[in-house]
Amino acid sequence: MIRHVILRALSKLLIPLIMLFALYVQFHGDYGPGGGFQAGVIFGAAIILYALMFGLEAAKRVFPPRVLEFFVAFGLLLYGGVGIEAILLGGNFLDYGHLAHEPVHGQHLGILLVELGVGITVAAVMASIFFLFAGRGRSDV
Amino acid sequence: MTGGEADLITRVSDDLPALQIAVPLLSAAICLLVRRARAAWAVAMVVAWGSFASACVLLSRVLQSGTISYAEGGWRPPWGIELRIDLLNALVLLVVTGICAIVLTASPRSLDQEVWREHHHKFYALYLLCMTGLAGMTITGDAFNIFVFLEISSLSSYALIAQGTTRRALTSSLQYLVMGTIGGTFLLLGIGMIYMVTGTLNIADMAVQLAAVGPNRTVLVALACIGIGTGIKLAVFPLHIWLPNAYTYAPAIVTAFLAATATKVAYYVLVRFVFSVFGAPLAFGELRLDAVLMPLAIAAMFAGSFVAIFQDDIKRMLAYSSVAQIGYMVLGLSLASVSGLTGGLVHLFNHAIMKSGLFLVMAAVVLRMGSTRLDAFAGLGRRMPFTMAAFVVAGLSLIGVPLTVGFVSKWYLVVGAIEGGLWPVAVLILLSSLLALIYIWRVVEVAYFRQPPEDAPEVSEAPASLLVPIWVLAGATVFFGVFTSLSVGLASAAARMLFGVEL
Amino acid sequence: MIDVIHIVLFTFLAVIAIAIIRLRDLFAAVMLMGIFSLLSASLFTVMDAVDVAFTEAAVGAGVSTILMLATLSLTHSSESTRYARPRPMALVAVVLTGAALVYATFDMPRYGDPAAPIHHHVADHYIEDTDDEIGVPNMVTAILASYRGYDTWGETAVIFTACVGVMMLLGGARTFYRWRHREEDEPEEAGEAS
Amino acid sequence: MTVETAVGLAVLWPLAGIGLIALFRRWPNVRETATLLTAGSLFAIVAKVILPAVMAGGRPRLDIIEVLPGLQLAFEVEPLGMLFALVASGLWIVTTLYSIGYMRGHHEENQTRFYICFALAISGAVGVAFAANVFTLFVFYEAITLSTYPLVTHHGTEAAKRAGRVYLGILMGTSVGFLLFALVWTYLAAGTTEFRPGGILAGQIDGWQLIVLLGLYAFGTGKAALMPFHRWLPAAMVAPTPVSALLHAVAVVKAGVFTVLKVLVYVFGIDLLASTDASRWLTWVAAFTIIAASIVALTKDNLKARLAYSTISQLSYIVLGGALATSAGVLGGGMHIAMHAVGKITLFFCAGAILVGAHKTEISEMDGLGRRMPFTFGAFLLGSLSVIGLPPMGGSWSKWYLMLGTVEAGQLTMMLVLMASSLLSIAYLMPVVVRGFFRPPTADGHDDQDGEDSPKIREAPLLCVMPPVLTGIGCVVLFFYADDIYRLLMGIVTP
Amino acid sequence: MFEGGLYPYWIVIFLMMTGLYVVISRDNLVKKVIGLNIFQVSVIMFYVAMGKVRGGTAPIEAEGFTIYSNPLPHVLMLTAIVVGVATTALALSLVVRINEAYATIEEDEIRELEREEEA
Repeated sequence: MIRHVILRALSKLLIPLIMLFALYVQFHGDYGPGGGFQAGVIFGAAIILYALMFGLEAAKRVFPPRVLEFFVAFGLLLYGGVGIEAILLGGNFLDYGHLAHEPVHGQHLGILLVELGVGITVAAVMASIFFLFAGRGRSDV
Repeated sequence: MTGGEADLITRVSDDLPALQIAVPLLSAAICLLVRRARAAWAVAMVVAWGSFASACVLLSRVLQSGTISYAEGGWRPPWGIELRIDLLNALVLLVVTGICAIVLTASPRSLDQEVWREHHHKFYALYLLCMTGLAGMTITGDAFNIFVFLEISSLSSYALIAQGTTRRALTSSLQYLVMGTIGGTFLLLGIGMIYMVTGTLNIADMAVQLAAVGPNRTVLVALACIGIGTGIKLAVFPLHIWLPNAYTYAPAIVTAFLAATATKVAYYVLVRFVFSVFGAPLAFGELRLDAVLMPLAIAAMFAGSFVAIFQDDIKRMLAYSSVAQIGYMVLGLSLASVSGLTGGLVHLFNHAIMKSGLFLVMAAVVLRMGSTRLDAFAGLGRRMPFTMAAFVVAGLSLIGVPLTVGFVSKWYLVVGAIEGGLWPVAVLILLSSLLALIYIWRVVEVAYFRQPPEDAPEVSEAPASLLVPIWVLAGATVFFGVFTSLSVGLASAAARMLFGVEL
Repeated sequence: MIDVIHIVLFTFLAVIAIAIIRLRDLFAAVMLMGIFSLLSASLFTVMDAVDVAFTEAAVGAGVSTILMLATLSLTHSSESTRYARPRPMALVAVVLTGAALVYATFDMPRYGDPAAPIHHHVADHYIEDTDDEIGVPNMVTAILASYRGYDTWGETAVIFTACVGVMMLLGGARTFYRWRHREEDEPEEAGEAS
Repeated sequence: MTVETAVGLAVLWPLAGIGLIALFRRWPNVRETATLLTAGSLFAIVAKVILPAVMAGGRPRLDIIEVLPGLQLAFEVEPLGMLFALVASGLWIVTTLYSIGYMRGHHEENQTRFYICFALAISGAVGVAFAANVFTLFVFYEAITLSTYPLVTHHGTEAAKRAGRVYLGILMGTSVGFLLFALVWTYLAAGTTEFRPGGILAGQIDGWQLIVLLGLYAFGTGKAALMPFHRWLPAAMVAPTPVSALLHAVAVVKAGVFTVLKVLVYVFGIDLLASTDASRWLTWVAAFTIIAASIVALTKDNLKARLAYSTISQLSYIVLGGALATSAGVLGGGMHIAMHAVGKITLFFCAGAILVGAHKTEISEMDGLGRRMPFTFGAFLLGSLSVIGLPPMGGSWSKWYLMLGTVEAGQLTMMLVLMASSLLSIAYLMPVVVRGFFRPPTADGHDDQDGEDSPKIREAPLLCVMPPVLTGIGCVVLFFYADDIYRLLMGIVTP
Repeated sequence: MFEGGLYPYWIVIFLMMTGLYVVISRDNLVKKVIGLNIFQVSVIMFYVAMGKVRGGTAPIEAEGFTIYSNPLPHVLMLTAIVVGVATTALALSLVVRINEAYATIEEDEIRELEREEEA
């Protein structure tokens, strides 16, 4: 792996691009195909690529499993939190119309947030699962 | 308290159906974050008992003011997803949350022994997810939503089962996963077909549209697909092969929980589709579902009990007994009458209580003896008197002795069979309970009349944290066998509702 | 034209599916599985399901393939031929199920039929009112996140569940085995954990 | 205390006794005193509070709870149940006395469990006696089965466990397979399962259904030991003798025949049976059981086994009495419950006393024992005479009424059966007495105890001998008090 | 000629059954998981196929289009894909663990080992 200098250099360039693309997919989902889930997968793929290129340990230093674990839960909490917030603001669960003064704005905001929640969880899950599989090979008895 | 706060509380309590699902699901994420075994347990306990309380409130509301409909996201059904709680699923919800809470209360000691402590918080997260999935399937009014929550509960139960102490837990879990996924996918396919001909996913709406479509080939196969899908999760006779392994090798706590809830909810889903979507006249009259299910149910009753008799591992024996008991529930459905369905539903309630009690006894025995093989029970009647007494009580209920819940179920099944003119079926129900007598009595005999081997280690009674839940459940088998107004009242009201019979 | 694309894609899919049955080399099977996903993604695009196609490509061809390859690298890369034998019963079961499903199709609306019930009732509402109610051009996103946002939350929970499950199964390998080993010392244990 | 409360109390009383027994498990003397006190006070409640009310024509009723719609847990005392409750609670006292002597004399283990299960069984018997409907009766019937199971398997040996399996298998099997079925059927046909004078089935079901339902009840009541469901009774002989006394005289078998009789009278109604002849076949089954069991009894050398088959035979007298469907038959059957109970318990007590005193179980080894154990064998003689049905023993009255019943029903064959059976019972019971008193002791010693056994043999401990003597005398006393029983039971046929 | 027919469903059913056959007939656990995947993807195809409207376009609002394919099945299938990958991940981690415990991923070899264990 170490010897693939070109590959590593290339991926150093590529990974930020992929992440950027993920963000685009994340936030452009309202207008074109894509959304939180796809963005999450792509972001996760970027992390996986990093791990493949620079080794699992390096990847774990950049994306510590504990942090990933937090984000796994955080995305779900964010999504549910939006739902609960809607209740507190007087709507039904996940009724984004109540999140802002105008229902359509509320819908926009709500969709943005929950898609973000999905994206975060999915990215963290994809990366975590890959780390777990990859880590299994080494520490295995 | 200010008016604003009071207002908030009423508003939030109107959202109870959503919170019933949302809070446990969020707490599962929190369990993952707290990382400490006992802290996660505490979170889970609060949530589980809270869910139970909320289920009680919902039930009382349904009893007072009829079906509750809750629009998730504020979108009116059929455009949005609806939570719809009526008598039928309020009962199931009560069972799921109640058993979940009780079993969870018993869990710490047993888990300390069977699951690596570093994993406990994840275990509780999955446990809550599993409950949420089951509760979500139960109260949702949307067909596709059933599938989503089915998968939450399934995936979490696969992972939970794999935590068993032997390596066979892994293979059992995978076997369940493969079958469960096939089942889930068939369910998806069936839902898709109905969706295709009705254009809606809302269960109540489906029923309306389907009545207009009438029976055709697509509908027939859709029913078959849903039957296979739920049948696998429910472990209906030929599709039951995952169940004995899964229940045997899973941690005892998991078995106690799943045995009492997972199959019950699958049964509920089947009942829901058959009655609320297809409707009894279509399902039984045109599509002859009863003719398919009845032989399978009877085969399950006998095959399950018969195989149970020859098991050396008592946990496995109880698992096979579950196969037989599921046969009773399916039989109740296939009798296609109010009494029969009442029997099936009441057995859902009753079997949940007694089986979780029995499996918790297994947890206690594993904790003290390290094994549930028949030999381990020698002399336990004297050495763990309270635990074994609970086993006897719940076992008698399984046999169907009067003044226990098992009798109540059997009563309605027999009444249903005779009312339907199916005399041989009535006889078979009674005969099969004799098989239960045999397999339960094997254990009783060993526990009370066989001396433990000379070199047997000293064992003491199970700890109170296990004993209390065990006796709550054992007591419930007697309590609900005498005071039947809750279980039978609800079940028969639900059955009448499903058959459209006015009181 | 569309028909031709359909036929070509479907033919490829069928060929790949059969090849997967027959292949003993698991690496090849996994790669074919990835191609199968990609081809389905193309098919989804042809069927106007761009979001589904995008996701299938990312998940089926991407994530699933990586996970399977990871699994193969941890286990064995080819299927044992020792027990290879035909399974006539499986074939019969599958053929019967398939026949039943084909039987069901005869009462289904024709493919692409705009008059099919599925395209009316609920769907009409989404197509017509999404813009007013939610103001998002991508109807799929609107339904996904708002009309059926509850489902999507459930979906997030599914992936969360799987993640916790995998963590429990594959996390903390060494310590885990040491802990299991403790069990083996006890006489009651059958010592089954390896 | 109102009579209604007393009815409930009578059922619960033994359970309170259990509390005491469990509490004092470490002090045997206190424990046994507690049992005796419970038994005595139970009898007092039954005889002093409830009996007068029933004799006065009252039918005290106590509703507990409606378990399922139309299915109540309730008690109602009528004459037949009254009699059974009297027998059960009265004999519990003597049996307890006897148990103390026997269990200690025999150094039995698990005595606390023994007394607890015994009390449970009595509670069940009283419940059966007072049951207001078939459902309640079924509940307590099963309670008796379950609580006597540990008594049968008391020794915990392989043989005991096997016997326990047969016991539980047949009793549970028949009750769940047939009796429960009959219960559901009755419920569906009549809309109730209440016991009512004149029956509840008249006009509800017709010809062949009536016969099948009757069959379900008759064979479903496995405790009545109608052939071919009699196997459990001899099997249960492995139990300690007081248990055999309980099984064969007090609680179990009497609960069985009581059930049959009660169902015949209060569910079917003798008028219905008489008018449809639905019970004709049952008289034949009973007759067959009477004769066949007597003949088997003749072949048994083991005393307890012989007594067991004698019981099977005698029980069918009661079933026959009911199946004749005449008032005299029912009276005779009811009366035979009491008469046979006292007679048979005497015999079992004696068998136990012989075992404790002389360690003999086989009749052929009992030569000359009567001279060493005069009280025991004397009591055995009294019991035998009562079972055979000779005056001045109580048993003669019940036979008399049964014979009247056959005449009323016009079934003279049955009269012949009864007479033949009396002869047979002479043949299987008298040899024991004859050997005991008139054969010389076997000093030649064909068994391994030879020379040593002579000094060992003496009367069993006082507590083992006194009860059979008491009940033996009771057989005589009952001859003179039969009129009271007759008056009590007249309430059944002339409500 | 094909649009308006039933053939896409038939092919989808064929694919579905191929997947199911792999699951039932193969002993290799990875193969089984692949089979499950094919099965699930085929069901997804079934849903997507029924959402197709002749002459429609992707359900993203744009000028000049009035006929859209039905978006609802697409939404449902996004969820189903997620469920599929979740199941796959869990199944594969089980396969890894099974391989560690039994040193094989062939079901019949595992069954043989289990039988030996019991004996």
